[in-house]
Amino acid sequence: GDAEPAADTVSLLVAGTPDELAAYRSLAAEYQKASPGATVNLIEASSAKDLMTRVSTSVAGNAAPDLFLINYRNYGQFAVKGALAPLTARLAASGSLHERDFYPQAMGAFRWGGEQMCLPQNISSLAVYYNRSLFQKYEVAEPVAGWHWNDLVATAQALTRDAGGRTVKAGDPETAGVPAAVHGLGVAPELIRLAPLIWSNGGDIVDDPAKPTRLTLDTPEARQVIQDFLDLTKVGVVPSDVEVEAQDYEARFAAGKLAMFVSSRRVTTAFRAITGFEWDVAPLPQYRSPANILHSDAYCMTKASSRQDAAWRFLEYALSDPGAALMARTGRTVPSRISVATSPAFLSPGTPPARSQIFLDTIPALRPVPTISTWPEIEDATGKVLENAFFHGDPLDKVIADLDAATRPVFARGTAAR
Amino acid sequence: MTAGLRLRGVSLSRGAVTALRGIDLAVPRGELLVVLGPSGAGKSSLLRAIAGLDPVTAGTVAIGGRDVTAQRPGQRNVSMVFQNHSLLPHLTVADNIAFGDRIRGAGHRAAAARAAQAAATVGCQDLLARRPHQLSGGERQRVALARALVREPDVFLLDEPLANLDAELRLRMRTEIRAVHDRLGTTTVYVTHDQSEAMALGDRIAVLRDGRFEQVGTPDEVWRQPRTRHVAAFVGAPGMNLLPGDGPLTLPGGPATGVELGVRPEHVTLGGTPPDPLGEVERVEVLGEDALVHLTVGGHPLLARVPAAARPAPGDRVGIGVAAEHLHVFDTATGERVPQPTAAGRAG
Amino acid sequence: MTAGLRLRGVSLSRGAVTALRGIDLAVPRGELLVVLGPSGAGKSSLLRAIAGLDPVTAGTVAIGGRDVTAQRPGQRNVSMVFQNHSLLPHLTVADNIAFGDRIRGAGHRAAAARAAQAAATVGCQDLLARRPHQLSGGERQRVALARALVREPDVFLLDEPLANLDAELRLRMRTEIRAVHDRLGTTTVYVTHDQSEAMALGDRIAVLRDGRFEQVGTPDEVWRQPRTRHVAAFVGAPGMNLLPGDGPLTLPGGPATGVELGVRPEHVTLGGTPPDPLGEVERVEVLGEDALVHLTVGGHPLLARVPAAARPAPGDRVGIGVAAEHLHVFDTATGERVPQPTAAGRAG
Amino acid sequence: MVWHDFAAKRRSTVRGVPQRRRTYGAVAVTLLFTAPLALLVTGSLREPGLPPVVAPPLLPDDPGLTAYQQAITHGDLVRAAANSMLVAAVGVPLSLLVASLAGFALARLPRLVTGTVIALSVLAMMVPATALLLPRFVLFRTLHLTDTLVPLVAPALIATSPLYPLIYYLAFRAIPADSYDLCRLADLTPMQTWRRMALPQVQPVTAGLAALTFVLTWSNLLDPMVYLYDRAAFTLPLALRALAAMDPHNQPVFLAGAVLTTLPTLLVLGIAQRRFLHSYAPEGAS
Amino acid sequence: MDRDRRQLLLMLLPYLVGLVALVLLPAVATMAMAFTESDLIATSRFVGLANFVELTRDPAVRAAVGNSLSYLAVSVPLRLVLAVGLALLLHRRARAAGTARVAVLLPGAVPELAYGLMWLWLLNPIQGPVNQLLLLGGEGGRTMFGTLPPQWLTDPEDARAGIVLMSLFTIGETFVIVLTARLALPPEAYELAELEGARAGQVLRRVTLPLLAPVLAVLVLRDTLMSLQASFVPTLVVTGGGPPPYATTYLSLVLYQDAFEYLRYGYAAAVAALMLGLTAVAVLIQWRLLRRWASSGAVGVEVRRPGN
Ligand SMILES: Nc1ncnc2c1ncn2[C@@H]1O[C@H](COP(=O)(O)OP(=O)(O)OP(=O)(O)O)[C@@H](O)[C@H]1O
Ligand SMILES: Nc1ncnc2c1ncn2[C@@H]1O[C@H](COP(=O)(O)OP(=O)(O)OP(=O)(O)O)[C@@H](O)[C@H]1O
Ligand SMILES: [Mg+2]
Ligand SMILES: [Mg+2]
Repeated sequence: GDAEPAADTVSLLVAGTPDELAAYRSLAAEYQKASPGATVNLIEASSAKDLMTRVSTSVAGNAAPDLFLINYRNYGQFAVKGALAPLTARLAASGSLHERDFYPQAMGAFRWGGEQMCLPQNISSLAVYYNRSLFQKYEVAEPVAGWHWNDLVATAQALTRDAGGRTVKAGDPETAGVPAAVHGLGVAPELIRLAPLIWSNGGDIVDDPAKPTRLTLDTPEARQVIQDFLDLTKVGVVPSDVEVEAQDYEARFAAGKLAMFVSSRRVTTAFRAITGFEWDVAPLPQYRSPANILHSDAYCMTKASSRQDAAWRFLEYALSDPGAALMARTGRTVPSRISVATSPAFLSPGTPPARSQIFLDTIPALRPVPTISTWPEIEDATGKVLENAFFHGDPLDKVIADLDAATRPVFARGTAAR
Repeated sequence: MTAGLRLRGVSLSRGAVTALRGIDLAVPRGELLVVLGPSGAGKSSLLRAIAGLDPVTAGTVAIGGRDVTAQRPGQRNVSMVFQNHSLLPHLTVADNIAFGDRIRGAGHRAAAARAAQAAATVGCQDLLARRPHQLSGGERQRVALARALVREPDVFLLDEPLANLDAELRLRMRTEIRAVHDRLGTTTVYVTHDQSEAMALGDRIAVLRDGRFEQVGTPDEVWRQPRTRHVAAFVGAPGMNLLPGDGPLTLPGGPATGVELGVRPEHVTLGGTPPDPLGEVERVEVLGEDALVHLTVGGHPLLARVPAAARPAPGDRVGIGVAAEHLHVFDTATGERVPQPTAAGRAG
Repeated sequence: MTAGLRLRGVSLSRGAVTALRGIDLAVPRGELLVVLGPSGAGKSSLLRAIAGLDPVTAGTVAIGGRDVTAQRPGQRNVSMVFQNHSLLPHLTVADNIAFGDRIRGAGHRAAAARAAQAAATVGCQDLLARRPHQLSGGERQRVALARALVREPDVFLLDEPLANLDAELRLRMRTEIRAVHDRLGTTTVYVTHDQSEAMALGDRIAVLRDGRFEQVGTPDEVWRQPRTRHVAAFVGAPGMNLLPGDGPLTLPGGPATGVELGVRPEHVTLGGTPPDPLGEVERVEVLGEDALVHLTVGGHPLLARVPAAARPAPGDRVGIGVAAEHLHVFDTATGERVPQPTAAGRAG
Repeated sequence: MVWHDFAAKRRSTVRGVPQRRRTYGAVAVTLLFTAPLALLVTGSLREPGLPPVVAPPLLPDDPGLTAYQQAITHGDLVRAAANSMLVAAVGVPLSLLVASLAGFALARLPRLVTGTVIALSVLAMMVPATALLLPRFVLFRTLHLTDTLVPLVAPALIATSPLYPLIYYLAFRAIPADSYDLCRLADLTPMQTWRRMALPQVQPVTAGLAALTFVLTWSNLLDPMVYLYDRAAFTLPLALRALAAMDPHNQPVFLAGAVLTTLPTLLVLGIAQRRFLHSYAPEGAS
Repeated sequence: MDRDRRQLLLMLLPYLVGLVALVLLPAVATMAMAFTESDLIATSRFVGLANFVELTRDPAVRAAVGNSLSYLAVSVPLRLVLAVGLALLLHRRARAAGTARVAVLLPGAVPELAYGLMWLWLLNPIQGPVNQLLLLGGEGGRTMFGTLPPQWLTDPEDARAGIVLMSLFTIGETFVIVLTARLALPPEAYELAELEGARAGQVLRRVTLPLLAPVLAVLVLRDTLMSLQASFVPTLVVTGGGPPPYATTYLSLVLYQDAFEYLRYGYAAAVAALMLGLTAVAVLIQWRLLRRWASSGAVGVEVRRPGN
């Protein structure tokens, strides 16, 4: 439609599963109830990729929505091109929203060139999901805060079992003989899984997080972490590539065939459907110091929007206590608003995971990935190299060299952040 | 190698339409049988049944003593010219003629040579490189004929193969077909509408009507002793005049009821005197040497074929004479011929 | 409404093939012109040029005094029967016949009624609901004819409309066409291979050969005074015998060189005595009342048509007689007729 | 066997052998092509919310239609189906019209025009669909047509696929020249010739292309993804895509949606295929 | 003639308008972008041939070109043979033929995402029905041929074979078009061949294929054009372009990722241009081959053109 909508109408582009979308719909409805005369035009994309397509084509087609929700790893491309309206001034002037209401780690991720570009809606991080029933069955101690990577490996070894319940070394069924019925650990060979471990070991993944030009995985700290990570296959606690393709980590965990699984808050909703066993979350293991990686989405306002005031009013509602609580109840995200994150809306006693608190405990140790416009490409490129190395056991030096070669031109092309 | 042909009780239906009704036919090996019959009589259906292109609904077909009813057309070793002179649209004239040879594994060279020769026989030697759509109607028909003639099958089936040719060419082709037939001694079934072709070419003539044979006999028999009034009226161009037995013409014994009298136009003489009945000339068509005179006699139409020089003029009233030995008698009810003692004398 | 037809210098080429070479033709309104000619002569092309289906490469076509060379076929108001009797495969017989009427906006009822009537004229009244592929060859041709006849055009163009019909039906249809023609007075161009059809039907006959007219004249003229040896040989079934002027037959004045002598088989009498030349009987074909006798005379083939009753047997040696007034003389070099004083006497 | 292709038609009903072989072949083909799809159906019969499986068992333990209920309510499939039907009802006939008109014109126009248009069509087929998304979006945006169903119907203007006018072109070209001559003699305009003579003769082609066009239109995902923002205008593929994003436990819901989405196509294909064989040649009649 | 010509052009017009407005002009616009650095958000910048230079260095593009060409070489002939075979099997009325015709079309009608999911199940290396079938009659985890079962999703060769296998099930379009073309062939031609005793193979080679040649030529052309794009959904949904790094990365996937995931529209346009160029070359080669084949008399491509 081209008819000019009323001044109090805002359009909001979001992506998500049907239940998430339903939550946004009720958020919009609540807002409309709370402020009569206002309307929210919800534009629903069905996935993050779908959302990217829509944002980019609509911005190019001069039909951008007023607000959209985006992950901080992707927002850089929009920020750098000046497609976003800075929110610093509005936040400062706002009567209901204050910077201190939000976790600074999340806020920081969306600061660009000194301006607050978007307001975070959630703040997630990595955790170890574990099959509590298995731990109990095999009498293995449950993970505790501050555990070391080596503890994780040992625990995984203790839980890798064949059909008869004997501990085995997992591996290629051709060579290993007895196939493992339960694997100790599932972790995707990705840069964003390695990054917190490297940070924890005192290293970094790029030369300059503010203006990265290359990966720095050749430092001793990083090398150790990568070596440990790649050794998982040799140790024999993770499923092989064939097994992963046959059944992915998530389904494997849900089927009770994976004792531990490293993932973000995202899988919680799905795991809540598990009835066959008990499960919980544990903190990410560490090397020297606690470290974790930030996962966060934020509401961004487009510069082209002609209804920025109305959009801001909606934001004020959406990030308020009632608004944020509404979204928190889906279980899928960790709210960025401190008051809601610490409320039962998020901690939800009585529903798994019992230890949701660990998502909050790790927040001080959160770090974002470097903000550079080509970050998605870097993730894809490193993913390919790491996956190959992980499953086929390439030597460490070759892996590090390959990673560097694959990412250098992408860094060069990217526009760095702040 | 050639073989006779034997049909026993062959019927052929297509949905509600029955094209053949219990056909019995024996064609001795080496015979050339001409099939005559009105349009829609089932002539093409007969050939298709023999070739196996349409399955018979009853009866059996045997070629050379071998029952082929259940065999595919390709196994029956017959060669056929279709009425609509079908050719393969994507092949040149040469390739069309050589098609069968090539199928049967002949070398490219040999097939081409034989095709060229066959094309020459039908006068299409200059058209070898053309495609069917670049041919005139007659040319197409000749190519179709050439295609059938290159083979040496057990049975030739030719469906009006000369219909679209001029008289001169038709005569030549007719002679050619006869020559091929005589040389190979191939049993042949030949459908035509051309009376003189039928007479000149056929060892025997079969007259088909409404899916049944009315008469099968030598050309002479069919001409002189038509077994039914239909055959009488059908054979000849134009066919026999048929008049009621108590009409203007009568048998020597006087008017007879329940019969029809037939007389060929060629046997009607004009200019007779009473007691010959008088006829009125309606129209006269001059056909070269002869003239066809359309008359009305006692309310009945009558055709006479007379020398053009001796033709009357329209409107003339002329006496009509027919020699009694030229009168044919048919039972009105059954249409069958009533045998006559060979009586002399004049009808009047 | 009808109109005459006038062609001036019409040529028609298709790629390398030239079908018509400078045709001049005037058909007065109401005339029925029969076109005869060997296969591939350009007869169909002539009709297509008149109808405007193929663009002429030179010359003009006028209908009713109006130059239509640049007009679409549809504007010329002609009705045509195609040689291969094309019908539209998706329409029933009734719809095929009514096709043109419906296009010209006739009501469904009216068109159907007219179609049924036209179908009855050609004896296809029972086939109205069938589709073309369910018809026999002759039936298809009759439907095509009916479709052309429902119209009342300025010019009828009929391309061998009766080729696939039996003699009886052909005679009936021929009469029907003539009747329609006479009733509407429509200028008609009629292509046929059938000599008797040409003779009986045509007001005039045009003999086409190799894209040119050899002779245009009344049937009688064409029969009795063929302008060239080609016409002589072509017209008649079979056509004229042609022998060298210094061969077995001679003119009354004695052997002549540089000329050919023509004599119709009908005019050859057998059983003459010396000085008539002797011929040897090769083959005899009996065609009903007449017989066709193939002879060799002095090394030349000769055909004679004699009463079947008086036919010789193969191998007989018989004397050959030809009346001098039946001898036609043609210049060997040009093929043109050499006019003769009407002399009496016998050739020998 | 597959190549068993001699004109055995009517005889085959007598002896039955080739016909029976054809039937065996047809059954084999049916199994080969539908057996994998059975997985989708059995998957959709599982109870949603249970842990995901590696592959659904051929017979779920406890088959039920819960997933279908959820698909319809979650995915708003009813409204989406109505939109899809609207698009198909307008788009498919329009597309066939454009294709057959163009194909007819190509068959009748001089070689030069025909050659040029065919070359352009081939060129158009070469362009990757994704490469056209953005310029088209800008175009429709400029015309204020985004968020309407117009952009979804618009591909009908290129006959949905430039292949289809070419197929019509070949079909019209194969009609005997005499049929065209008959129409010219009757002074039919090209339009009348197309409608009264040409189109009825290529009915199998129309049926086939109608089926193909319907499938393409019905399953068009790329266009709605770009042009539709308003949920009320979503078509089935778009609604289905939303269901696809649900977590693996709810796969049955997505599968149920997929099955529901496919059903109308099945119906259309069934109807269309009956028309395939309806040709006027003797072959088809038997 | 004039009236007819005018009306014919009018009949062509809607299609021409669509062709120009919806395909050709947008294509030109996209091609123009190939010379810019453009991300759809900010104004674009002219970079000359830089994108094309980068194309030559991009490992993904290099792998994709190879993959795409090998896919084309394998899948196009296989698909055509299969579609023609099925069309000839099913063109005649026979019991169950109608159902089979629908069945062949059905895979193309299933929503792509569901179809992809289905193949993920089918090709599952351990529990997948395909490998289960292959293991029937074999022993000790080997197939009946004594080989290890294909690792559809983790072995590069097997994964590419899997993509081709998937493509073989979506031949509905080709199938329908061949089917309708076969129905239009003159029955007389077959009667002629039958009378000559032609065997099935001869009928196919000497009658059916030559008569279908024009349609087949168009279909080969189309399949070639589409094959560079057709591999898109399977790769996106089933293999995700892997096994790593680029085993089933086809140009269409590179194009999509660059344009809509990385927002490098200008570069993606260059990829599109590369695809266009490649298809143009493929088409040209095919055209040559077809022409040679036709002129050597193997096929009659020349079909009667209605006179005008
Ligand atoms: N489409 C065509 N392309 C090339 N030559 C053709 C074409 N149609 C006909 N001809 C040639 O043109 C000449 C005249 O053809 P036309 O059809 O007029 O002959 P016709 O007198 O009707 O012969 P027939 O009695 O055999 O039908 C013939 O030599 C024929 O081979
Ligand atoms: N496919 C068909 N379906 C239904 N009836 C048909 C079919 N083909 C022919 N007929 C009918 O079968 C009868 C015999 O047809 P057939 O073709 O054998 O006749 P014909 O003797 O060859 O006639 P013609 O001399 O006209 O070619 C006719 O009445 C015809 O209408
Ligand atoms: Mg017949
Ligand atoms: Mg002709």
